[in-house]
Amino acid sequence: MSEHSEHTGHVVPVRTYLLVFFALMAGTALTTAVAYIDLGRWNTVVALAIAFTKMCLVILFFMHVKYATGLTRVVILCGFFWLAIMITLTLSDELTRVWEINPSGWSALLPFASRLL
Amino acid sequence: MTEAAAHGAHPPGFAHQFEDMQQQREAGNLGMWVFLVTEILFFGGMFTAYIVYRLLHYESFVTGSHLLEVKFGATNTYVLICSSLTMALAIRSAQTGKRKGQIIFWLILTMIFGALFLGLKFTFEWRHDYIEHIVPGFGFQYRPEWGSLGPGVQMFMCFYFFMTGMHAVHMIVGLGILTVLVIMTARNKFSPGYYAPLEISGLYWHFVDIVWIFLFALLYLIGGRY
Amino acid sequence: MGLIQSGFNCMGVAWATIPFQPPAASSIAEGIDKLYLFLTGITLFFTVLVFSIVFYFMVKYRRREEHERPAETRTYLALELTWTIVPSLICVVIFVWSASLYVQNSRPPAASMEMFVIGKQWMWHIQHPEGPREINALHVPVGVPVKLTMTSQDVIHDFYIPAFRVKKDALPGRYTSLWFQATQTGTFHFFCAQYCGTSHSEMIGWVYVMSPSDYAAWLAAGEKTDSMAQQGARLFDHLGCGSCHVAEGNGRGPSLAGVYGKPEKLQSGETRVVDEGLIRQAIMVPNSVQLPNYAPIMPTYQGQVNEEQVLQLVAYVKSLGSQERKNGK
Amino acid sequence: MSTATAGAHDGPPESGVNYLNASYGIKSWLLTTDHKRIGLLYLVSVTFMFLVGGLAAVVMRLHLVEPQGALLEPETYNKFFTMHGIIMVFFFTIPAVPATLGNFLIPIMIGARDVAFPKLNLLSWYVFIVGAIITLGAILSGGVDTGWTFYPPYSSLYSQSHVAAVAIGVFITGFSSILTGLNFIVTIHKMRAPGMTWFRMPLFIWASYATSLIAVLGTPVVAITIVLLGLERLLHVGIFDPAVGGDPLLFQHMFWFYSHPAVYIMILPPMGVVSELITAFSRKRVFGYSFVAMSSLAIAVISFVVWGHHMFVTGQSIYAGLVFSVLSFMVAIPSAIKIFNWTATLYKGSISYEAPMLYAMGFIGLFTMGGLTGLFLAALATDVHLNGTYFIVAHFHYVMVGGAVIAYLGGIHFWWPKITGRLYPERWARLAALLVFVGFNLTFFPQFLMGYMGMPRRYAVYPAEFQVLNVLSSAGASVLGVGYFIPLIYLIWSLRYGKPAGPNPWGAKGLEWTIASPPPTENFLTPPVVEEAYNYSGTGGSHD
Ligand code: HEA
Ligand code: HEA
Ligand code: HEC
Ligand code: CUA
Ligand SMILES: [Cu+2]
Repeated sequence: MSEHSEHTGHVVPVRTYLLVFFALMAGTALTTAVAYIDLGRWNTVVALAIAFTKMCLVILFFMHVKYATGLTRVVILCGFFWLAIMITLTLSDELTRVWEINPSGWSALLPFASRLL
Repeated sequence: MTEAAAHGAHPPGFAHQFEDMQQQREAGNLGMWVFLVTEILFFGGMFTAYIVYRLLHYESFVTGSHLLEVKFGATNTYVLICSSLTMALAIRSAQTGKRKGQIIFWLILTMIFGALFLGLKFTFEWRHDYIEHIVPGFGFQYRPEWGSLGPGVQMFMCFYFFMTGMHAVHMIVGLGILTVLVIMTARNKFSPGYYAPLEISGLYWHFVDIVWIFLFALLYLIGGRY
Repeated sequence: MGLIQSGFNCMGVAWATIPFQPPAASSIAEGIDKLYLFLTGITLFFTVLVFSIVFYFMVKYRRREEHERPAETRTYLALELTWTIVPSLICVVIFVWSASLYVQNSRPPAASMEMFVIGKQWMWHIQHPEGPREINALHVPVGVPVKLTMTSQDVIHDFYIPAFRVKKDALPGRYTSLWFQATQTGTFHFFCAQYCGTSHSEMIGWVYVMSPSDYAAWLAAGEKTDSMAQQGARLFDHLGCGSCHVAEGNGRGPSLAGVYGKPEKLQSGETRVVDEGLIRQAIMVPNSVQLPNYAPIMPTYQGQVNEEQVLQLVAYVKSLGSQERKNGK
Repeated sequence: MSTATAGAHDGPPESGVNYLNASYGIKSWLLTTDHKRIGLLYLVSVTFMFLVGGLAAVVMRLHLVEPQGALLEPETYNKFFTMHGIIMVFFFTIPAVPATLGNFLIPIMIGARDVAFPKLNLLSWYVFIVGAIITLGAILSGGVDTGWTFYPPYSSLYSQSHVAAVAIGVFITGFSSILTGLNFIVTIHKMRAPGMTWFRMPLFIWASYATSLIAVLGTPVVAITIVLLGLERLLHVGIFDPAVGGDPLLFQHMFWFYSHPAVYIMILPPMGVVSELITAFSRKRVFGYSFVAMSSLAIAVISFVVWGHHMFVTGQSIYAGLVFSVLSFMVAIPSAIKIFNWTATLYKGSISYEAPMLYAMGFIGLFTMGGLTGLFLAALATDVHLNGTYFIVAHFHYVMVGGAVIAYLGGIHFWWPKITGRLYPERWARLAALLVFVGFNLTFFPQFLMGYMGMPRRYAVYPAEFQVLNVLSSAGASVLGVGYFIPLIYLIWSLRYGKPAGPNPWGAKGLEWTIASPPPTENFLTPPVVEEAYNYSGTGGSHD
């Protein structure tokens, strides 16, 4: 974070790398194991949550974003934000088409919402 | 011209348009991150299409997903995580001014893991898929038990091959970059003061790893395996 | 001199023949034209405003001598806010106006007469429920709301009747709909307005708006055909649908009597009303609308029936519905 | 005429060595990493593409003189408008301002020696050329007939033409755009001279920055979409084929996710050019500098959430339609802010009427019309009637030709003395500007009327009732063609015979006017330090 680190690059202790590494390995094992337990719609949620956590670990430590400038962080957030725009607005059409034939209201969206998970 | 000369001798790897090494390093780093953002949206296009169809053809996608072998996907995830660690260690060695042999060691290890990933994918997984007749365009066969889910299953397999294929292409490019890095290291290009190419390539490599983390979750694990 | 004279004459003729507005021949047209006029007004106002201010300043503040130094530009927040907020308000007005018109225009009245449109490269195929078919022509009675249910056999087309101000894409694999109520008799062009290949520009035809009695006469005069529902019934037999869908409801498939318009809970958990789209889906991709209490045994008829035949089957299933309702009362 | 004052008052004395004569030979151009030379490489390439695209337009307009079509078979006509659209959008307007003027000016304007990644910059040009050659090759060997929008399932299953080849060409060119955008973003962030703070940057830089954001965030999506389309076409995998569960509208979503923002890639840099022109020729800092700067960013961001307005009648849900409509109105506001601020800049200015200023004035008026007719289309109810008609053709030519092309011409004229060291003949330039303005309106205004009458676009033959308007439009196009042709001639003429320009023929502010024309290879002999932007009335280095 400090100005200094930007000059020469932050040196991350090997210990941290190893911890992150083991966390990632554990995450993979966990997510695989969970896939064999019936959690209903929560299976997808858990799988994505674990994937998201793993991603954060990689970005923060392996990619040194924990020690990077605000600019780098903004750039990354932009990427994900724009991806979110694309997904949400596309779905805003794809998920509401049935309403057209069937104008029964907002409740028509619910089954789709549950399937999202 | 005159500017760099005024700063004294060129440090290794210094390009004339910059004022100093720090500016150059920051520019390179920012450039790589911006590039990774384009990659996020590149893969993001596929993810968007995938999500849409997954919602429209949920049953088919679950059926399709169950045709994949989790053991292949999981093993490859482990392999890629290992390669990420070794890549990080390679950069760390350069940062802390270790002998070039050590840097090369970690780089080669990274390449081995990368090659292992591709090897497993091509020789085991895709071969298995081919034998099972689930490669669209290459002897794909509907199975009676799918019923009318067939087209959806084919669509899932399309996404599976397209997304993992795109990912594999990125891995191959990454292996090429690593080869160049090994050569550069061997020629003593890097020092604690200048290791930007290593650092930037590392970002790329880790990004490809992240993409796989999501592919694993989305392609292999949907709908549960119970 | 003579040349100039004839030049002017030409311009006069041109002016007289330049069309500015298409005929407004549907109940929808008037609303659209009003909004259009309003928007034209806004456009004219701002264009004239901007152009004249620019010209005025250009003349008034033209450079009079080479070394002129104008005063420093200042920022006036109030001005900035004005020209941010005023256009925003105008936009809100336009949006509310146009959106309400649009929502209104996209819901066909319940009592609409139904007709079916299939686009294919490169012709429009129109089918009346009573049986007659037409190609690149559409006969409708005046003063009656008409709902077109549309689909395409191949690529995307678009059914466009300028005089009615209506337009909608005809998509393969899906039903879209469009409605209008003609307000005057006459013939009007319709076009294909979505590029669809080589003869896209020849995929055009005429709407014949007739008085109701003329329309009835036209229907009667056509070659005697079965109604769509009757044709559908024949197909239903021919394809063996009846082997599972028996009227009493004890077959392998559900009874289709009275099913049209009913909300149905699907195995996937969602509830959908059985409409044209769902019936089509059941025939083409049965498992995508799997019902909970039935085995997934219904075969797909994709490839065995064309869009026209699907429409006939749909009409037949719908006709079962209406019978049922009548019986029920 | 202020152009007469061609003295070397500010700026360093001419050393005689500049980027043009620093080295000679084809190789010194094809292997150059100098951003100024790369800008010129682009200038030549996009001008060529413009001529090809313009030629197609001329043939189309000739063909449309008669309802039954005067020249071509329908199939050929379809290929012509497709090629016209693809070339004009992907190979002319998108690269035109950023890659020529942007490349030339961005480093100079921020006081840098070059862009951040000069080799990447050269690579972008080669990528562009490869894409262009593939596309032109495909066009020559039979062409493509899908329209520039490539909608499936027509493009994926039914078209008999070279869709895949053209798609590859466009895909490749996309990477040129991405790389250029990336380069500019890093350059603007990291290479500014001391004192060049964000709010001292010329407005052209702000516009280029916003444009680069769009290029970087949007282009990858169209790239992957085109790959999916190609895959579908080659392997029939069914991603957009409804017969096997695909959704053709998904393609439209993904296509417009890029292609709507792309229209702002086309208009933002010209808007930046106009900001520079207006300040220079009225000798005033732009009114509401920070509002104009921020509106560029606002446009860049909002442009990504409006794409569905191209799909109001395509079977998109009406709920999504409502959302996209309201967002489309939002994107009009920043444009309004710009228009009004430019107009206000003229107030109490010291205005002169050289050709670039005439173009800028034309831009303001025509863009206003083009933009406001965009509101007809953003309004759901009227779009139902106007979608797919010539009203849209008129709308986008007003913004793209009346806006982008005219501002581009203005910019070329304005910086021509800097780029070449020569003055162009002012009288001819004014005449050409006038011809372009008149010809343009004559060509495209009748198309608004035609569209409202109901004439669909992409029609090789049309009902006779539209003939009068079509003839008018074709007549206008010939005037427009002449208007474009004159600058082509006299600009080339001036390379040799034009008067030497001196560093600052317009008495304009900005770093580029402090150095020699043409600039030396490293741009600045002494590193610049910036104290204030657009310092027209204050102290410091007035030009006399
Ligand atoms: C440079 C290119 C460019 C630009 C800048 C724009 C700008 C805008 N465009 Fe346009 N557009 C295209 C290029 C462009 N467009 C193209 C190529 C197509 C067709 C593609 C195809 O199908 O082939 C198209 C199609 C198109 C459609 C789709 C129509 C359809 O297919 O049915 C719509 C719909 O909303 C639209 C809207 C707008 C709007 C609201 C703006 C706004 O940004 C305009 C904002 C500007 C102003 C509003 C003027 C200035 C303001 C004032 C003077 C103040 C007063 C203002 C108010 C009262 C608000 N455009
Ligand atoms: C910025 C982009 C741009 C530009 C500059 C233009 C410029 C012009 N356009 Fe274009 N146009 C589009 C973008 C553009 N267009 C797009 C995107 C489409 C939609 C395509 C689709 O539907 O898919 C379209 C469609 C389109 C149509 C509708 C076709 C149809 O739907 O059927 C028409 C019809 O009049 C037209 C006309 C013109 C004319 C007369 C010009 C004039 O301004 C051109 C004037 C130029 C010249 C006259 C060239 C001058 C030079 C010479 C004559 C010398 C040539 C010789 C040599 C090669 C040496 N255009
Ligand atoms: C082999 C038996 C079988 C045949 C033949 C068959 N169906 Fe079905 N059909 C079913 C079953 C079982 C269901 C309920 C489960 C489902 O939707 O798949 C069903 C459901 C339907 C539905 C949806 C009903 C609802 O309430 O949602 C329609 C409509 C339908 N069929 C029409 C047809 C038509 C038209 C044909 C002939 C072209 C046909 N079926 C042929 C077995 C059959
Ligand atoms: Cu059918 Cu155009
Ligand atoms: Cu748009």
